[in-house]
Amino acid sequence: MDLSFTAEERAFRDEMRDFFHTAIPERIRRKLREGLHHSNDDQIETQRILNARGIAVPNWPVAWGGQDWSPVQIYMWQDEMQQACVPFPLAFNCSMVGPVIAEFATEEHKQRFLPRAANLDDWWCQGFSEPGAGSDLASLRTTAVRDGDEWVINGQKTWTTLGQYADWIFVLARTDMAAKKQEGISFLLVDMKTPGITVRPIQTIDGGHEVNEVWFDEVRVPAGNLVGQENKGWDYAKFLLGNERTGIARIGISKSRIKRIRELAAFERVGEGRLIDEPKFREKLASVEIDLKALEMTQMRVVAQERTLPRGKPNPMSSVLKIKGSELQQATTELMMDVIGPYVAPFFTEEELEGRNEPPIGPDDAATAAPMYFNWRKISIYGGSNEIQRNILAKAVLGF
Amino acid sequence: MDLSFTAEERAFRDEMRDFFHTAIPERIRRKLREGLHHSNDDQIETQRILNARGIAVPNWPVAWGGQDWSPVQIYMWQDEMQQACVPFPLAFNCSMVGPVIAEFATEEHKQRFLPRAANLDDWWCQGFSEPGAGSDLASLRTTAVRDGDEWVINGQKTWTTLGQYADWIFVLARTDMAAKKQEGISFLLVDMKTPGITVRPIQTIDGGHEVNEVWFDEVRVPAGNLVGQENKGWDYAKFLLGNERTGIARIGISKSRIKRIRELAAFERVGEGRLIDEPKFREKLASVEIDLKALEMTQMRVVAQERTLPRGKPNPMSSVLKIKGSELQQATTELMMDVIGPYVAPFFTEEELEGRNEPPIGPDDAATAAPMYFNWRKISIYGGSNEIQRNILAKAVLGF
Amino acid sequence: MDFDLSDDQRMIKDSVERLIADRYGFESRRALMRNPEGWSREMWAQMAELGLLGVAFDEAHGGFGGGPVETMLIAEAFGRGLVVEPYFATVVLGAGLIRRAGSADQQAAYLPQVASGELLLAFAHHERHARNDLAHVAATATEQDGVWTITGEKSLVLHGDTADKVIVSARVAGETTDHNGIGLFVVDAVGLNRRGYATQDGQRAAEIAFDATPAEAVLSLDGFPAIAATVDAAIAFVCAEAVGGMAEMHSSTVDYMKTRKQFGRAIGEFQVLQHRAVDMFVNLEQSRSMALYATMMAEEPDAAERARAISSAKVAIGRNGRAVGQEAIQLHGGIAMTMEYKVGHYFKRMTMIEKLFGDTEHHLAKVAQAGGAL
Amino acid sequence: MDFDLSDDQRMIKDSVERLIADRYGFESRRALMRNPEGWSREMWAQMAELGLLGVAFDEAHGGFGGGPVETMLIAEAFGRGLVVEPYFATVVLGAGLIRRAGSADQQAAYLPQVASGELLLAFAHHERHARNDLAHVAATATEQDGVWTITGEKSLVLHGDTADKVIVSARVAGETTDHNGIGLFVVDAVGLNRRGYATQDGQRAAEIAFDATPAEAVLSLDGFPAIAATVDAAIAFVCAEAVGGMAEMHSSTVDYMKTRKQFGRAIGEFQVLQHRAVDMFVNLEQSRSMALYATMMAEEPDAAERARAISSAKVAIGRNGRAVGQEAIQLHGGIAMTMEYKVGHYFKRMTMIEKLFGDTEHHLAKVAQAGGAL
Repeated sequence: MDLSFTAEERAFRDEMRDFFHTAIPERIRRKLREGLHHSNDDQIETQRILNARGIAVPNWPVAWGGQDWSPVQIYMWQDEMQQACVPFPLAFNCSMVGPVIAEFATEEHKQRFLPRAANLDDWWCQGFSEPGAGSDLASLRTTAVRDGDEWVINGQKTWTTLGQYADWIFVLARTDMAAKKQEGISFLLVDMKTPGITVRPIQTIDGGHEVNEVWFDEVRVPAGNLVGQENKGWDYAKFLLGNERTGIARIGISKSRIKRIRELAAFERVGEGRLIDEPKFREKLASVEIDLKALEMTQMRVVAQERTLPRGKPNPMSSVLKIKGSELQQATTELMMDVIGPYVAPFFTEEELEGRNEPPIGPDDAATAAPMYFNWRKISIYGGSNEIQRNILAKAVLGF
Repeated sequence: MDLSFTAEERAFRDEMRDFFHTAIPERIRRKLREGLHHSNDDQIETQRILNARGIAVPNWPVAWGGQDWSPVQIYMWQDEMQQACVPFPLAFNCSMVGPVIAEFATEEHKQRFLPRAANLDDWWCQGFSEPGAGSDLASLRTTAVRDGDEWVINGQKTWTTLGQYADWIFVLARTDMAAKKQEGISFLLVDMKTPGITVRPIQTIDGGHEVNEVWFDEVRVPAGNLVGQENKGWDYAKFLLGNERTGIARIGISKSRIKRIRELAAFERVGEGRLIDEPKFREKLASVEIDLKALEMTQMRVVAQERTLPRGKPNPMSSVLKIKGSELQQATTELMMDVIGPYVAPFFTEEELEGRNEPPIGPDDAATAAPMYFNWRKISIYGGSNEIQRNILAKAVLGF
Repeated sequence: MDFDLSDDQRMIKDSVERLIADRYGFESRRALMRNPEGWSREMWAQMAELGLLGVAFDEAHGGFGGGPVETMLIAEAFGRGLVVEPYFATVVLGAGLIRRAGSADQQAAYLPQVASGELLLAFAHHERHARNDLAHVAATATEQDGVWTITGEKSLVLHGDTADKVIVSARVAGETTDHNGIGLFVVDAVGLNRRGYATQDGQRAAEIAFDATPAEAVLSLDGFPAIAATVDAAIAFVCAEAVGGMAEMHSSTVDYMKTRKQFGRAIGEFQVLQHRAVDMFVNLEQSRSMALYATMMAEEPDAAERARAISSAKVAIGRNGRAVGQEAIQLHGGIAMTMEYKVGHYFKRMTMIEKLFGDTEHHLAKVAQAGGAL
Repeated sequence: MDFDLSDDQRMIKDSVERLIADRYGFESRRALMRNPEGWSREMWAQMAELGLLGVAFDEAHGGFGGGPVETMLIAEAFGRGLVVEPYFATVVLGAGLIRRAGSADQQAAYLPQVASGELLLAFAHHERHARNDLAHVAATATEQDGVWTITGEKSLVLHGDTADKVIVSARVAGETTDHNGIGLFVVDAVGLNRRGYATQDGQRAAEIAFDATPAEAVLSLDGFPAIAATVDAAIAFVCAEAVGGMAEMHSSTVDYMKTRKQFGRAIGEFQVLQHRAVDMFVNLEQSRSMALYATMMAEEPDAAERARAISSAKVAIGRNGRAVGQEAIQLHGGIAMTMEYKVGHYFKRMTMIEKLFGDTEHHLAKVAQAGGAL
């Protein structure tokens, strides 16, 4: 048992850190640091820089641009990227559809889609959730019916993140209506320009537009857009969801939020002193940091188990990372609210913030504190709510 | 709406307070104040003083020694008694078997049992819970079989509080084996001297002996010891449990604990200052006090509803009082642990404490802090665990 | 101790609840907010007509002669409706200051206009670095030839963008954080340098700069006690408002749990969610109790006792409100994250109430310093 | 970063776990505790024989040459067994001080005797009003003719009643709370004025009064750094011990939930109880992580970094341990309140660990003052 990093691992970490700080424009990283959304152009620019360096999709097979990294290296790459406030390579491309295509699709699909996905030449979005199928994803009702050389898709998807920018969507649709719930689902790739697709924005309580409803009305896609086998889509979806085993805690993001909180609290005056010097505030902050340190160690333990687990098989310990990771991300938003104090109140749209010619009201980041607090409530809901994570642990670990 | 007490109510409160402080020996009240158990002699002495004044059983019918008090007066009587650290009239006599006898038993039973119960001439204990029937009380398996003029009781009861001192026990026993769960249960009065009864002590984790197992082996009791009707015992048990609607929060006890915590924290040195002056400690204390103040107001609202509710019918709001009241009582034990600090460690038996000729170790009340913390974990378990209380609220108030 | 309403109180309650039920549904509210000022003058007139604006004023001032209980009933209903009209700014703060600090003549001059809905007020008090210190006033007022002029910058002035007159705190003596030496002035809003904006919860506020701006009236040259009393009453108001919002969040959650199906059954059948809805209920009831307590103590003459009680209530409401709001979102799931669904709006309002006039930590420290809550 | 055990470490782990499994069942432990000293000399000899007492000592001192990981493995197993023998007092504290503060000769004199089980030690350091201040030493040591004598009262001396020799901190210079000027002395226990007693968790302790008591050796005249380092290592030890106890509480709870029936089914079928058992698991895993972190940092040469990490671990263990213990009791119900059932005993040990060498609040304040945990 050796609980410190090797010299090689530390060197790798330094290399990643340097690269992220020097190669990714400060203009982009500043936005994330201050709690603003980055634009889709920022996303594309960043991912192409990473891809040029060969580190946009390290978890893919080497043949398709991946890296033969150890789990520790993957973790360091991710953590340093988050700490440096670098927009993460688009998850729908890199963590979701890419690995599924690489694992299950035809060679033709791979050649056609993988390089473009890695370089964000195609922007993918996810067509999984439906209004009636949230935590209970397998109850989805969107259908795809074979008609000659085409699939005809009808139904409605929701919570489609950044669907407004997407070129392609990967869709779970029911292709065997008679089969049991999880059976009879297929995994289809759909060009967003196909007639019959309507994207309707959903405005979230922070005022932003991140998610959408996507309607399919007699949408015809070529039969060849089916991934893998017909009616095996649920297996691919499980593979997709099971792949994200360690990054789910987003510890680097919480760390960068805490760093920002400390910076701002050093400028905030309380009576004669500074907020950062108030014992009570410091202890609240330290409490969150201690939990985060524990979670980081927990994550390292999960990372260390990675070697022993097959790809795509979920590790129930990921549920621990998801539960605590989401709680801590949310805790950082509450700490930021404490820092900003009464100045959380003024509301401005992102457009107003970015183009503003009037001075901001209150301390730096005041305008993003409440929207982030509101928006990040989603973290304990999406990707398998924390209640679902507890169900998983109850069954898989405790044996109930 | 008038949210203050009337002059009459305030005068009544003062009268109670004066009486409790002057009529009940300081020797007895000191024990409760310092977290010690009072003896059975203390219990008897106190209850007889209260009974002589006519205030041992105010919630009984006036004909049997009760008082025609308003719910507010009952509340004040209880709260002031608790704040004055006066041992409460034995619950098994006064809140449990007494009201059941007064409501459901024969005139002969009333004359025979009620005056002696009020004066603690008979010490009663409760034979409800069984090893397999805790939260699910109705699944009890103790049987009473009619044999001529007698009932023959077989079975085992547990958690029988203070059963070692008891003269009588009231027992729920199954008298119709064929009936459904809640039906076929009868309510019997049993002299503890009857042959076949064995009392076995249960030592609790605080080191004390408060509860017992009581074994019934062919215990024969006169047929006339049945209360009310055969097979109606479950109704009487529900009446008994439903009667305790407002006192369950034990706010006066939490108040007296907090008062003691403040006293001791004023003597405890931290660096150059006193613990009571540490902002963090003060805020922890204030947090509990604020919750307690809220609960006191909640209790007043429940008290105000009392007029409109029939006797013996449970008010689901009592479950709110039980949940928060138990949490706050437990919170006071943790605060006391904070005050005592490392001196919670030394362990002494009650006998050693009472008869000790060596000086105590550490601050006052050091020896009782941890035992009380341990012992009071029971408060969220007994009398319907907090989980059961949540089930009640989910069904009765939220309509699930 | 009597929790029943008098006939008059029941009348007010019925009247305001009917207004909210009829006119303040989710879609109606959206429509009201689409007015250029962010709220509805027509609704304001209706509130005046129902007597809500003057409910706490003397009858001589066009009021109803009510007290904290009447105000609480309105606040709770407004909390259920998420009312956006400037009641809090005009009636609770503005008129509250005039009632507490103004002379009989001043009260007679201003209050009837408030009651009738003609006069909108705002309280320009907070400054950038005041944080939670109510006595932090750096803006100054100076007198020349019997005219007071004010210089300084006020921030987060609730409904300051549409107020006809602004009550401004400004220092006439002492250091920035002294309790003594704070004057209270009435300034006509015409020509004021105001920058209005929306707030996270759909209310409005403004930054206001005063530059040798003349006051039209002096309410007090030692205004801190009136400010403290008014702010305490204002906290009691938002506590009751929060209870209204929490009650809505709770009932919405329970209703949703009974209808939303996942895994083949209503999610309300899952025991773990039931217990969490129960915990929300317990928090709601504890909050309701503390809002009543705040109401009971809102006009307590002993300022220290009053402040201690009000701070206790603010802590309880802040904590419970946060817990209830977060659970309401979580138990609903994604739907509650959308602007199209009502729960998120209550959550945002609760969040802003927690930060208003001192957050939970601030008030907890106050209670602790004052020797506790009991 | 490698969480796998070496072969030697696995051997130690197997050996101590077998000892606990074979000899430290619930009833066996009761029997051991019935010895007049409250623990078993026979068990102690067996621990010596297995090499557990010298696991961290150099081979030259009869040890195994192990480090913090080896010690952690023993601590966790001892936590599972609720071991009552004076390992912590003798090996972790007593020998820890000798290793850190003693000369090579002193180490050679004492450590082999500890490793062989012949010598029992205790650390007489805490004083009545020290509370959590490790530098609070009012007892004094003075030298005359080359002999140091000690005067003062030491309190809560773990296993001080049976120790053969006591390591005493006493002031040789400075004020009561100065970090400098604290001497560390070895005192033979024969003739010492000791008042022994049991502790809540079935361990033993003593109050010891020194009255011009001569020391047999001087370990250091500037002992604070060695005290701080030893106490940090001791905290790492009890963190691992706590993890062992929490793991037992958790598995007992889950097992009980699978067998205990109420309302016609195993209580483990109730989803709300399942989720709470899951939360216990999450707390346990977070604690395990922090015990590993404490182990990793226990011999960090930078004292400030070490202290910050150790305090972080103590906070995490204290909070999670309390939560796990309280839930273990609650989910079991009444049975866990009895001395005849094992869970309550773990709960009591967890509670005492939380108060040992500074409680959660104290260590949280330390972390906060040191600039945070990251």
